[in-house]
Amino acid sequence: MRGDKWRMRLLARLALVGWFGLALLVLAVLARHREQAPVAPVQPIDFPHTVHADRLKLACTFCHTFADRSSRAGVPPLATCMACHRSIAVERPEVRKLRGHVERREPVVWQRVHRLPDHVHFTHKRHVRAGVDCSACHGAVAKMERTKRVRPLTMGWCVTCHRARGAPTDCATCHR
Amino acid sequence: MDRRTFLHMLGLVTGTAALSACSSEKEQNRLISYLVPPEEGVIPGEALWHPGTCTECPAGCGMQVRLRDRWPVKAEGVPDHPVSAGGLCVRGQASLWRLYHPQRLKGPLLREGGEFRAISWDEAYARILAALDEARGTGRRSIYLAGRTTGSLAALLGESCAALELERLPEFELFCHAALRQANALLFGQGEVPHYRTDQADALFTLGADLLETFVTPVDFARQFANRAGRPGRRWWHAEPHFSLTGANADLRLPLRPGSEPHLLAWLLRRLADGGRRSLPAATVAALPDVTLSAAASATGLSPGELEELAAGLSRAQEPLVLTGGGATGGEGGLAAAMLAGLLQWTLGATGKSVDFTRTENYAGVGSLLDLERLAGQLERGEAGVLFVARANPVFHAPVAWNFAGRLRGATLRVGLGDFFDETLREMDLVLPLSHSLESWGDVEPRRGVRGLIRPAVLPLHDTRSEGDILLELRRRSGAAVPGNYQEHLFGEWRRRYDTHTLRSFVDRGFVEEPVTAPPVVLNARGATAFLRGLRLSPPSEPPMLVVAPSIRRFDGRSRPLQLLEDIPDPLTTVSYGAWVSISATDAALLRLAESDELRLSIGHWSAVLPVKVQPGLPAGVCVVQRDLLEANPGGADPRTGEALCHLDGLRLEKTGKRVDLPVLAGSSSQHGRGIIPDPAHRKEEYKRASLYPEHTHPEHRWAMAIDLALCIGCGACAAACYVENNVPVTGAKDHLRGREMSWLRIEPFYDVPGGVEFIPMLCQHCHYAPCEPVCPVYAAYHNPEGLNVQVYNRCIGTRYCSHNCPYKVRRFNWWSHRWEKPLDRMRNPDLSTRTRGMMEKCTFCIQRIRAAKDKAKDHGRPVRDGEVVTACAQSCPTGAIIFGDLNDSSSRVARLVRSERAYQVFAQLGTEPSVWYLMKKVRGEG
Amino acid sequence: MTERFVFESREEFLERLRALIDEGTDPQSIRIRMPYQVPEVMEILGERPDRLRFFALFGALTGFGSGLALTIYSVLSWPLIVGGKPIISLPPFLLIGYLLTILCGSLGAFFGFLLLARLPSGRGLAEGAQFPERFVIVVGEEEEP
Amino acid sequence: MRGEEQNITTATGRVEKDVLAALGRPGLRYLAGVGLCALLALMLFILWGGLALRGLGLSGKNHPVGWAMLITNFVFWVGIAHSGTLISAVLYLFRARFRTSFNRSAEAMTVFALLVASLFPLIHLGRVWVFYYLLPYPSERLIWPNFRSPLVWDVFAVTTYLIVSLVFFYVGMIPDLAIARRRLPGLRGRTYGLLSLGWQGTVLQWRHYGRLYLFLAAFATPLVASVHSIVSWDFAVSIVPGWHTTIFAPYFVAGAIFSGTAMVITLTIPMRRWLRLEPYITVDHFEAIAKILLFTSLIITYTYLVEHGLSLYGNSPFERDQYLYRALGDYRVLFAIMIVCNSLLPLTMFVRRLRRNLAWLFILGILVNIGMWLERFVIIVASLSHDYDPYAWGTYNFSLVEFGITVGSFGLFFLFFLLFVRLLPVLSMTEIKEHQ
Repeated sequence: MRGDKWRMRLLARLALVGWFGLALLVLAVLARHREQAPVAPVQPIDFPHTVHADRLKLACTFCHTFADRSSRAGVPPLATCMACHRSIAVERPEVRKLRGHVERREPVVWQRVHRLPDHVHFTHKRHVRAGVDCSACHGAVAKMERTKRVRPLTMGWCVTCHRARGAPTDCATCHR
Repeated sequence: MDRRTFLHMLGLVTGTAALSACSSEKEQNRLISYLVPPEEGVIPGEALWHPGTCTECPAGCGMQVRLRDRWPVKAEGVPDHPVSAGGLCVRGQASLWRLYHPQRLKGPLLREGGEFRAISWDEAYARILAALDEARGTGRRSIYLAGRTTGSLAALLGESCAALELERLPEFELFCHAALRQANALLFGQGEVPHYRTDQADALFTLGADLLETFVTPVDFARQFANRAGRPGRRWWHAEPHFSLTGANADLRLPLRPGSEPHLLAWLLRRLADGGRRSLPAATVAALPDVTLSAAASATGLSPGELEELAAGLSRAQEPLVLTGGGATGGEGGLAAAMLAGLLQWTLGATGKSVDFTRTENYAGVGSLLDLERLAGQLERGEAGVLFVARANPVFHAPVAWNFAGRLRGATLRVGLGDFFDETLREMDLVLPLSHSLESWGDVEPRRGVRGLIRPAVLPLHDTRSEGDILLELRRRSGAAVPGNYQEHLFGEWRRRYDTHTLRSFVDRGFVEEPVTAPPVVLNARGATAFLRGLRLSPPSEPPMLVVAPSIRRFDGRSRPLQLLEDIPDPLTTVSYGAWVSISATDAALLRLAESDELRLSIGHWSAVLPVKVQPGLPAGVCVVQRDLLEANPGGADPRTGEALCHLDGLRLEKTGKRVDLPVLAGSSSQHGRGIIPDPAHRKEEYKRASLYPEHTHPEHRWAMAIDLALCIGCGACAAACYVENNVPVTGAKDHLRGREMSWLRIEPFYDVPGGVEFIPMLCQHCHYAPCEPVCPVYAAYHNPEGLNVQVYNRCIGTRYCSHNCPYKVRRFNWWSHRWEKPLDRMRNPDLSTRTRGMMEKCTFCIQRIRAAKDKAKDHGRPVRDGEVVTACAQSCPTGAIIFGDLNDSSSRVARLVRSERAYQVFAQLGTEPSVWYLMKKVRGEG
Repeated sequence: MTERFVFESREEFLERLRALIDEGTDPQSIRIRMPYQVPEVMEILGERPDRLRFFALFGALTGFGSGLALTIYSVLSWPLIVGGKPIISLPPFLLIGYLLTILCGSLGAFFGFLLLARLPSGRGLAEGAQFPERFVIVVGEEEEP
Repeated sequence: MRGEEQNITTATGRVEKDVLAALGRPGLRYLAGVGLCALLALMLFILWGGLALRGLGLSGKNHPVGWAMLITNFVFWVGIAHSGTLISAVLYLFRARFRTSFNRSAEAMTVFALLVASLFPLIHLGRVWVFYYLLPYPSERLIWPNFRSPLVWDVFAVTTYLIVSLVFFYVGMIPDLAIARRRLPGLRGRTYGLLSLGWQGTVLQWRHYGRLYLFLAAFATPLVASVHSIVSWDFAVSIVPGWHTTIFAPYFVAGAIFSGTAMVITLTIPMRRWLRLEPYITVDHFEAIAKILLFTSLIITYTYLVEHGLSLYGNSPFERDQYLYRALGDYRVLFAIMIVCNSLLPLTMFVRRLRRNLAWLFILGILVNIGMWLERFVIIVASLSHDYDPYAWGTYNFSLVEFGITVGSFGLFFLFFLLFVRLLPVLSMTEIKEHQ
């Protein structure tokens, strides 16, 4: 009898601890889930930066035309792709997919790899014009088969670089 | 506590945390590619400006919209526009709400058994054409009634009505200025509303015309006001029965009894006719009603001294101008007032100069209530077939006694064209939704020789058409050969009118000025004399009376759907949401009414129950209701001019004993001697700051603002601009009643001057020694290197301490996560962060605009120029009262104004050293 | 051999203790348990001055120093102007230092006490060991409780 | 040996028996009380959840008045905490005998009041889920809290106070826990044994214990003055008229001791009766504590006079209007109740018969706490309602959510206290023995 009571109490206690633990676990998972969107998402078209940027040595702004003109680098319009792929490598399966989109007049919905929260106002233009290399934030994209995020893109990371380069660390530079 | 409770409790806490972790903004993990590159000049993520014309009221001010990622996010005035000169009023600022309003009509609707159902355009056209045929067959006449229409559409409407065999009624406007037009036709053969140049007059006497609120072109008059304000020796008298914003801004407001305007003018004319520039024929003078000074004084309720001073002021002046309109001509005796004012203008030499008949305001097609009465008769007699009502709300404006809504049933098919359900559209059988002016092509000619462009900035949000397209389509379907769509029609029209260069400028600037020839303006003395001979001055109204005033926020009621205009309080009463009646303090005491007590107003069979707001400075016996707040027009029409009666006798007042919650935003109507707007005569000496610590420096920029109180008319355009620019949430009546309005910029009226009011715009003062900053535990509020007091939203944890420590109380806490009903969310300016519940927010001096200007300057490798950064409030201000700039640049406008003798800071004695300097109306010793 | 005395009253207990010391019993061999604090015992046994004060002092100084260091480091690491106050605003920082002085001083004293009083005590927690209701004097060899 | 320790015929034995009698089986009424308090506490957390999920719009706060009932509760509960430390630490240093009757419950009250109080700054945060921005830790964001803000001082002050009070409470209890271990059978005895850390009452232990107690008392004593001073600086450091005054620190400390003393009276009178502790907590003791009440009440009255007098004498229209508004404006009824409860009724303590009338003392204790709660409310809300810019003036109406949270906080506090009464010795047995 006594032993049973003991066991019951132990169970109750374990349940309590377990419940707490579970809550913490859920929180931790949520926190991680929230902060980290997939680092290397699968894209609708398997675009290899290795071929374009590394082998063909195309400049980043060849396709991301607005990087030095706008806050956004800009996803290249499909017409840019088709400029070359009308005649080059037309039979590759991924290029066929691309042509399919163009023929159906249906935009490609890429998965975002580098995303900043809404309260951060980042501008590509100022960074590019200040001579920050694209790879400083995007990593060696040219060597990536599938684009992935290699930098943390957290505030501390941004600030560390800003401090090192003597860039402004006024909060209002990014938050407004 | 038992274990279960304990677990339950914890579940709540952890659960809360988990849920809040998910409630962040939607993941934006998708990037959608363009198919083809955007057109040249369009850079994704950068702003683009589209010039055009505001269509919120008939004034036709220039308005450009800023596009961000294809969506218009902000409206601004077009610089150098002949009508508005860069300003935009509160309604213009709010006009984007009309575009994005969730309750806009989204497709054609057909009434079936009391309910509306959506139909296709094809069906709508087919039904109209069938009904037209049927009407033709039965000998009924089909009628087209439109709101004021100018420019190409007016021409097209004429053509189309002829082609479709429709009777085109004179256009309907409540503020039709019919008395003025009739008087001018009688006197000078010009049935027009002249273009008044009040800035040219050194002595200005306005009678009833609410220049700064709704009178013809309020933004233009506000700019003229600003032009006058700078010059010495100018004086402005304004006489009106109630207390309007215009009266509040005049140098001297003369409260006169309504209906006594002809008495006053007749006396003035007699008094001034001799010394005038142009003498009137003796016969005309002789025909003038014999009004002596004492008779005028007793009729108007003004003292003889005041009248003499007015007359002396006008006769002394180089360029005197007497201007009447609005309430003074809207009533029995309105025509007499307009006639006498016209004669005064003539004899004082204003006609042809400050009363300009060359570039007249274009009211050519506008009729009056009399036309509506005629229509009502036609409907009653069963003569009407199909009735079209476009962009007008006759049911709302026709006198209740006419039972216009009921008579509408006399038409065989009622077709309404509009963008929102209003009193009229609800009575229609077929409702055709019109595109917004930012979704369609068009042009307007608000003033002769000024053509404003209407140009689509965005594809139609809903299944709507422009009126031109509807007319052309009806003609096409009835078998006529018509040229393509309205856009092509317009382009053809424009190409015919303008050369390529003009066309280019038309599209780039949004307006074009065409040469106009001056018509001969000659006094028809015989006509005038005849009129005067037949004139019998009726006795003025007896109190208590009701004054139905136009509203600066909602014009004649057409801007009612725009909720932003409800969030911005009425400038004089600071009531935001809901309807009220303004009464004088004397009447309130007499009737034992406290604010928010309900009062029943009745005149004849009409009655309305409204909560009371005590309006300081209002004469006893006068109750004021804004036209848009009444459910129907209680008065009638002046049988001679057809203007709606603006002041109504025989008012009975009755206290109901109930109370209504009325959101009055001002905590007090007095500044309690706190020197927020200092009395120049008693202004204390400068406050010197003493500190143990060195002052912080801002070597690069130190942004500052100067606000000229002599120019501020309290119109609220700055507040509206701020709302739209900064995504300030519109909260609704419930939160306003609890004191939770979110406006970053507000206009405070203080009634400390006897009989008058002073306005002061209050916004974050960006104090050099900001009390809000050190109390923030997490550095969410701090001072940035450019002298701005920055609030970092995502760092804020919501202690609200900063708000308490702000002596100006300009910080706003997000009590909720404010929702933007679709598609209003399109209007959000993406240059700013979204604020969610629990964050403090406040004026940023439009930091996004500062950034944009610095970015541009950096691109060109030069410093930011003075005037390059314009905050939204400064941009919108019709009088240019707000000046923004860099204090470090000693030659900047703001730096010069800060050094001015008139400059002061609010609560300087607290040592906060605001970066906002106000300029007093008068300098010490003057006045 | 072990002698064991139990007393109801404080006076009897003190009398006996004085007698024991006067007899020349080695104070090291006397083990006493008391139901409440009797300051006279310390005088009779002639104990050395207490070392707890050093723990308290050390804790307090650490607290003060770390409070100042933390605040000054934090403002220097990212200097932000608030309300026009100097970056190193000593008055508020001293306040933080003061609070940490008390916090660390108290905790230092508490942990010092645990260390010095040998708590938690394994022997004390053992079965049978008790906090007595009366005064107990045990002279001689260690006895198993 | 065992026999001698089970003997309860001795005087000291009776103390132990009487005090530990409370740890017996709980009665139905007690359980009902616990249940009720637990429900109220649950309500607090549910309503808090509502505030966090929907937004603080659920409270009655608005734009001039951003702090109201919740912060009133914070100040009130921190104030309640104060007399605990006063009685246990300051009176210890002054060697006031009557302290023994109250110190344990006063210390418990301190800890519980602080636990309840520390909830309120969190509840009132707009974004409680990022409350950790307040804590000084090396974060990824490389940014620290602003140590110049009184709210960060609060974080430090309340945390310090809570930890020091807990240590003090616990240390004082160690010997009593050892007694409970000896007297209670089975698991409960073993638990108390563990909690007592194996205390045996050796000379070594007692010697260090005495020193420690003295040190803790010495450390806690300045806290009595400083914690509520810092809380008062939340207000005094600001520039709000009615808050911005140098008298606030002593004023708040006196008020805290005043309300705390009243709370001690309110709590111990029924506790003494239910637990039959009349022999240990005597009417003389109550009389002594009633004198503290009277003394602090006089200080409070004095500060009221000074506050209002200075504002009228001074040349600041803001201050003058504020104090006139406080006394005659929208909150005048609350102000009048506050004056009656805090300044007038405690004057009855000049009468010896009333000082010794426990029923009156109990009622007075409650009334004083109502008065002190209202004092904080009036200071906070009236000052915010009526500050510099008359346009921005506004009044505050509490919402049911805030009211529920306030009631819930009392539930939580009494829940703690009820559990304490049944689970821990409510009187310091060793000290009673020492003084017998």
